[in-house]
Amino acid sequence: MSSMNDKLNEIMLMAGQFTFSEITKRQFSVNIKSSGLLSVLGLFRQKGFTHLSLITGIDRLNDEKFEVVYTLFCWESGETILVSTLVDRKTPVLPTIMEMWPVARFYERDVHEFFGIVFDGNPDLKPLILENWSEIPPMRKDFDPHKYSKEHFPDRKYNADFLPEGGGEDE
Amino acid sequence: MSILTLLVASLLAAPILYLLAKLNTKIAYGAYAALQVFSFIYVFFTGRSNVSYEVIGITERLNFNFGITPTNWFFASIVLLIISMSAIFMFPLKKSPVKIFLLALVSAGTLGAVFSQDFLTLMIFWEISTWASLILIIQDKEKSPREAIKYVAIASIGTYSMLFAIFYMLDKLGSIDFSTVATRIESATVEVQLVILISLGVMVLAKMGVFPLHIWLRGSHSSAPDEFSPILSGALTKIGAFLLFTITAALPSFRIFSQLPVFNGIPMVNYTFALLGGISIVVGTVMAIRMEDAKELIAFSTVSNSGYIVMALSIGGTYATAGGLMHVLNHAMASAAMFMAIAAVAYRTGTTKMHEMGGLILKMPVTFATYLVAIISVAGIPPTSGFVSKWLIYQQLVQNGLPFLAFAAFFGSIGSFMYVFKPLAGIFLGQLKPQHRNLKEVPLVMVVPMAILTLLTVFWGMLPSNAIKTINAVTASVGINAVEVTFSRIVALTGEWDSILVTTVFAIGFFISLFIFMRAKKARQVDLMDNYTAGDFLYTSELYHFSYRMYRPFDRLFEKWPSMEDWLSSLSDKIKELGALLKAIFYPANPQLYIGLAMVAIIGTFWWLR
Amino acid sequence: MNNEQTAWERVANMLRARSLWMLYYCTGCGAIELPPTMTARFDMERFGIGPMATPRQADILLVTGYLSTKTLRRVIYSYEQMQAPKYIVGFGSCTINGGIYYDSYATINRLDLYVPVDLYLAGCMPRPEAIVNGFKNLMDKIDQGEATGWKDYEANYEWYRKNQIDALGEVYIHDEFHE
Amino acid sequence: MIITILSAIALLILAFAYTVTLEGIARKIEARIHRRCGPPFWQNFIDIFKSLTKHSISHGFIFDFGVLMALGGTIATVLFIPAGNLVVFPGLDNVFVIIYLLAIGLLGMAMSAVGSGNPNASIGIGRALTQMLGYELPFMIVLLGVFFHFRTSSLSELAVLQNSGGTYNVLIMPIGAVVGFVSLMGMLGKKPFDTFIAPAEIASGPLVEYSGKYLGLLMTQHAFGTFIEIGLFVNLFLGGGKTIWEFLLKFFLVYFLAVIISSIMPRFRVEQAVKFYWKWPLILSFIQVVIVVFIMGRRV
Repeated sequence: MSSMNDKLNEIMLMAGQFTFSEITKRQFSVNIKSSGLLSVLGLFRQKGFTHLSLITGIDRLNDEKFEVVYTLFCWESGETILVSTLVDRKTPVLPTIMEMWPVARFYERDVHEFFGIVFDGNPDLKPLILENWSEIPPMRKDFDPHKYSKEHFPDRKYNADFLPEGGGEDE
Repeated sequence: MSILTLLVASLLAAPILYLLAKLNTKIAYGAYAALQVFSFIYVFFTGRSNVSYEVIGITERLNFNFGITPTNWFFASIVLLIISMSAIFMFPLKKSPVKIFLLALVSAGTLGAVFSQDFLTLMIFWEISTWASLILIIQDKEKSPREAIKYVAIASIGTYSMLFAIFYMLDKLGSIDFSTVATRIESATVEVQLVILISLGVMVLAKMGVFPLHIWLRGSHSSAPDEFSPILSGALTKIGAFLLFTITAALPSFRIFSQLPVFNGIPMVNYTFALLGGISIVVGTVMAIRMEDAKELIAFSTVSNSGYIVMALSIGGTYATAGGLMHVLNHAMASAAMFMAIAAVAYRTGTTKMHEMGGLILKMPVTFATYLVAIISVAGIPPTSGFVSKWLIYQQLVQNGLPFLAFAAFFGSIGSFMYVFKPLAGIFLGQLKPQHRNLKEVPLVMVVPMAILTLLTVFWGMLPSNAIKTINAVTASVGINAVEVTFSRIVALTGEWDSILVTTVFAIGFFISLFIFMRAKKARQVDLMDNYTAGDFLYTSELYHFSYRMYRPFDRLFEKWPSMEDWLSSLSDKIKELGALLKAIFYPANPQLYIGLAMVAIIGTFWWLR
Repeated sequence: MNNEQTAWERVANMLRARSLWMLYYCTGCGAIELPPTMTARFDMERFGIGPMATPRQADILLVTGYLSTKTLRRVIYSYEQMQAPKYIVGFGSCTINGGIYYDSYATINRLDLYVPVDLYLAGCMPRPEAIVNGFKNLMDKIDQGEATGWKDYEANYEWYRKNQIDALGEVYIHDEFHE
Repeated sequence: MIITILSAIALLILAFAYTVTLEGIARKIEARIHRRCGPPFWQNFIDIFKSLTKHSISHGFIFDFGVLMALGGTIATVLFIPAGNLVVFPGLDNVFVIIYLLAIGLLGMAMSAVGSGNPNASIGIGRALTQMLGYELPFMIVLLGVFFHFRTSSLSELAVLQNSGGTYNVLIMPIGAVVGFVSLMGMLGKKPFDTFIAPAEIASGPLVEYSGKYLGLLMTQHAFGTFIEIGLFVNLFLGGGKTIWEFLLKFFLVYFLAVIISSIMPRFRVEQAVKFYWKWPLILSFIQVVIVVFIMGRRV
């Protein structure tokens, strides 16, 4: 724990203030500004967090922001850190971290596909998992999966009289 | 007209064809093919019955002896059949005046060698064809010169050994022609007999590519021009079989070595040769399974089949001798047909790497049929001639009770399924590559020789009695009992079989299954790419063609085996290092060391003389 | 139905009912119910039902669980690789009406719009008893010549294909992983 | 002539009916070992005839031709197997002929499977040929000893000689019989030597693209193949039979033994199988042949 604090303090000295919270004994999360993303991630990498486990996105529709979370892992101490940053929902552009972690190519591709966040510098932002997708990215909160499902995948019609007034959920 | 005329004509043909080819290659190649076909027909039809001898005197003691005996006629017919078929086959391929000159020399040399009646004539003509073929090998491909050097090295081992044997014979026995040597050698001492037989045997091993002198075959067969490989494998190695037959059967090796230790009825010397044949069967088979290039694969199959011939002829006895001679016949046809099929494929696709092709069966059906029948024959499956020879050889192995030789024979026989199937799967079956979609069958000139060899293979498979009778005449001329045959049956010590019956029964079985097949619902034809992919979609045929390293698990078993070629190259490196060391010691860079060396030498001398 | 069968067809149907080879397409959690059905407790083999490795050899396509758009493509492709007479068994409520993920953007809700389903096994998941019972029903249907899904598919191919295209865009996907 | 034809037909029907029944019984036995109930013993007939009624696909000429060649070669081979006193071609049933004629079937099947263009099939065929090199070698070497001892390689004569001599080969050459049985397991493609059809791994290997009648024909071919291989063993080592019933009984016993061994075995990798065959069976077969050739000598 103390070593973790030392590391964080060192990084804070270099990169300026950011909020930090402890989730469990070995899991921490930090929130940073998107402008300082590359330098902070680079510092974490220097401090031993050499393993990029995952990049995910969260749609903060009410705040008009996307949150992008980078999960880093340190093999020496077994500590995990979640580095999250907010990016504007209208112009969701973040720099790529492919230079630091080549594997990020695919994570960024995945986040781009499901949220529409553009990673500047990643040459490979083609669809990865979805096939023939033509709507807005499906993990955005303003995408209505129920409506989509109704349009594309017709459901069975039950003409049973035990259903409540107004029909079943899909009627 | 006689053999002599034919020989002189074909020797003279070489420069004439060269000049003719300078004017027009097509006419020259046509004339060459016509000459070869004519000599085959002439030899085949005139030499069958009459036995005759011809002599050209050079000096008092030195003559060129030629003759037509059943043995000569048998080998000459096989060799000339292969050469004449290849001569027709090569017509559409790349032509050049030098090649036709050398080809004419090769065939003249071969003709002289198979009709020779003494060892010197045999050797001279054999060397003519060897050296001509040596230059012919380096004509087409880039890596050839290196391979040709191997060929030279191994061939010269054989040649010097034979030259030594000839002089030794002249010295000790006073003669070098077959019949005189055969009578005089019996009264010579054991040492003389051993030296003669073994040094001639070395020549056989070198020229047939039998272990330990097999390493030249891979390179020279595969890097030779495509049209020449059938001759090299089908005809030239068979002269080695001719010499082997001469020294084991015509010189009565069994009688003269019977006072040496005898294993299961086989004298030690013969047993050693047979063992070398057995080793080369195993080595050839294992190496052939590992090859990725079709021509290299067939080259190693030649090693393996030469091993069969050496083994069979060395074991001797009624059945093995007949089986060995039969194997000479059908391996000549099968390996020539296989090389021709590969040459035809290479002519259309420009490659002999098996994994670069695939699915050519519908594009080149005749080539496929040729290859299929040839491999069935090599694998020794009944309705082809390959089974006959293997069956006869097995009979002798059983009769003498030779488990270790039998191990090699069975290994080669079953292993041949593996290696012959690889080109079949890689080249003709499987997925068609997009770049080969517009291929056509090779021209008729190439189809005809392949078809003839195929039909002959099937003919002698269905009626082996026809060939066995001829072979009986050959073996009778050297005093070996005949194999008992009727029209369709062959009878041996441990059993008999009926080739017509086997073929008929197979046909009946085929028609029964065809009947069931036709009665059931007609199948829907689908494309080769419509294949089970565990539900995935796939559009690239390359990914769906499995032939590269098809026998990888098997290869892994033999990865640690010592390789003869590696051993030789490391030996040559060691010799180079030794030379460098000696050079460093005796040719130092600065004069002080010379003085030091001289001092050491002087002190050493004084100490020694004190 | 029964009367329309010729004698030959009756024999053929009898044979088909007693030898069902299945290809189980393990799309979801339902496949976990198959091992107990096949092994000592319930022993499916006594009805002549056995697993097969490839769609070419199989008679039944067992769709065990959720179908996303991606897997539906593969199911259709595998189904078309099977040889008639062929039957589809929809396994679990997710193949019937989409199950608990009925409103997902990638889960199809009703299997029989895209391929002809001869038998549905309701449940989440159906227990082995239900599976065996369902198979017995399917065997009766085949025996009586009523399991004619494959004929429907051939006859109404356009309709099925239209549904498939509506849901999937295209069935035979071309993308960077398949070229 | 007419007798030959009639006995040929009888032998074919017998081989088909008996082996397919036994395969059904084998499934039953295996189920019992697993503590299951198992299918009825006629299940394999249903499977074969059902396959023949199904629709099928073809991948072109060689795909059809290879299947016909496989079944044709195997049917031809069955006619050379003496079943007790039902011998179709007395004296002509040379064992080498049988073994090489059986290879026609294998070659046809290999061509057809690879002709389908599926890599799983090619992998399976590669494994099958590799494994064949493993199991045939010890078997053939044991055969050499048998032929040497009896001075004949005719299968029916071997059976008659054993019966008239009073002892079976399994007693004269016990080591050879064990080797022969282990090789037989490989020939039958029973576990642990079934890498080449490994259903879960390479999707049943050579059979991956066969549907409908092709599969039916190949199942028939497999039944005939089983008859040939076990028939060879019974005639070589157990003296065939004086009557057909004796032959069938011995046949059943050998098959039963093979089935119960195979049902408790896992699967070898192919190179492990080859290594295994080239270790103990090969050494034992050499020991057996050396004993026969140098100690026992020929039969008087």
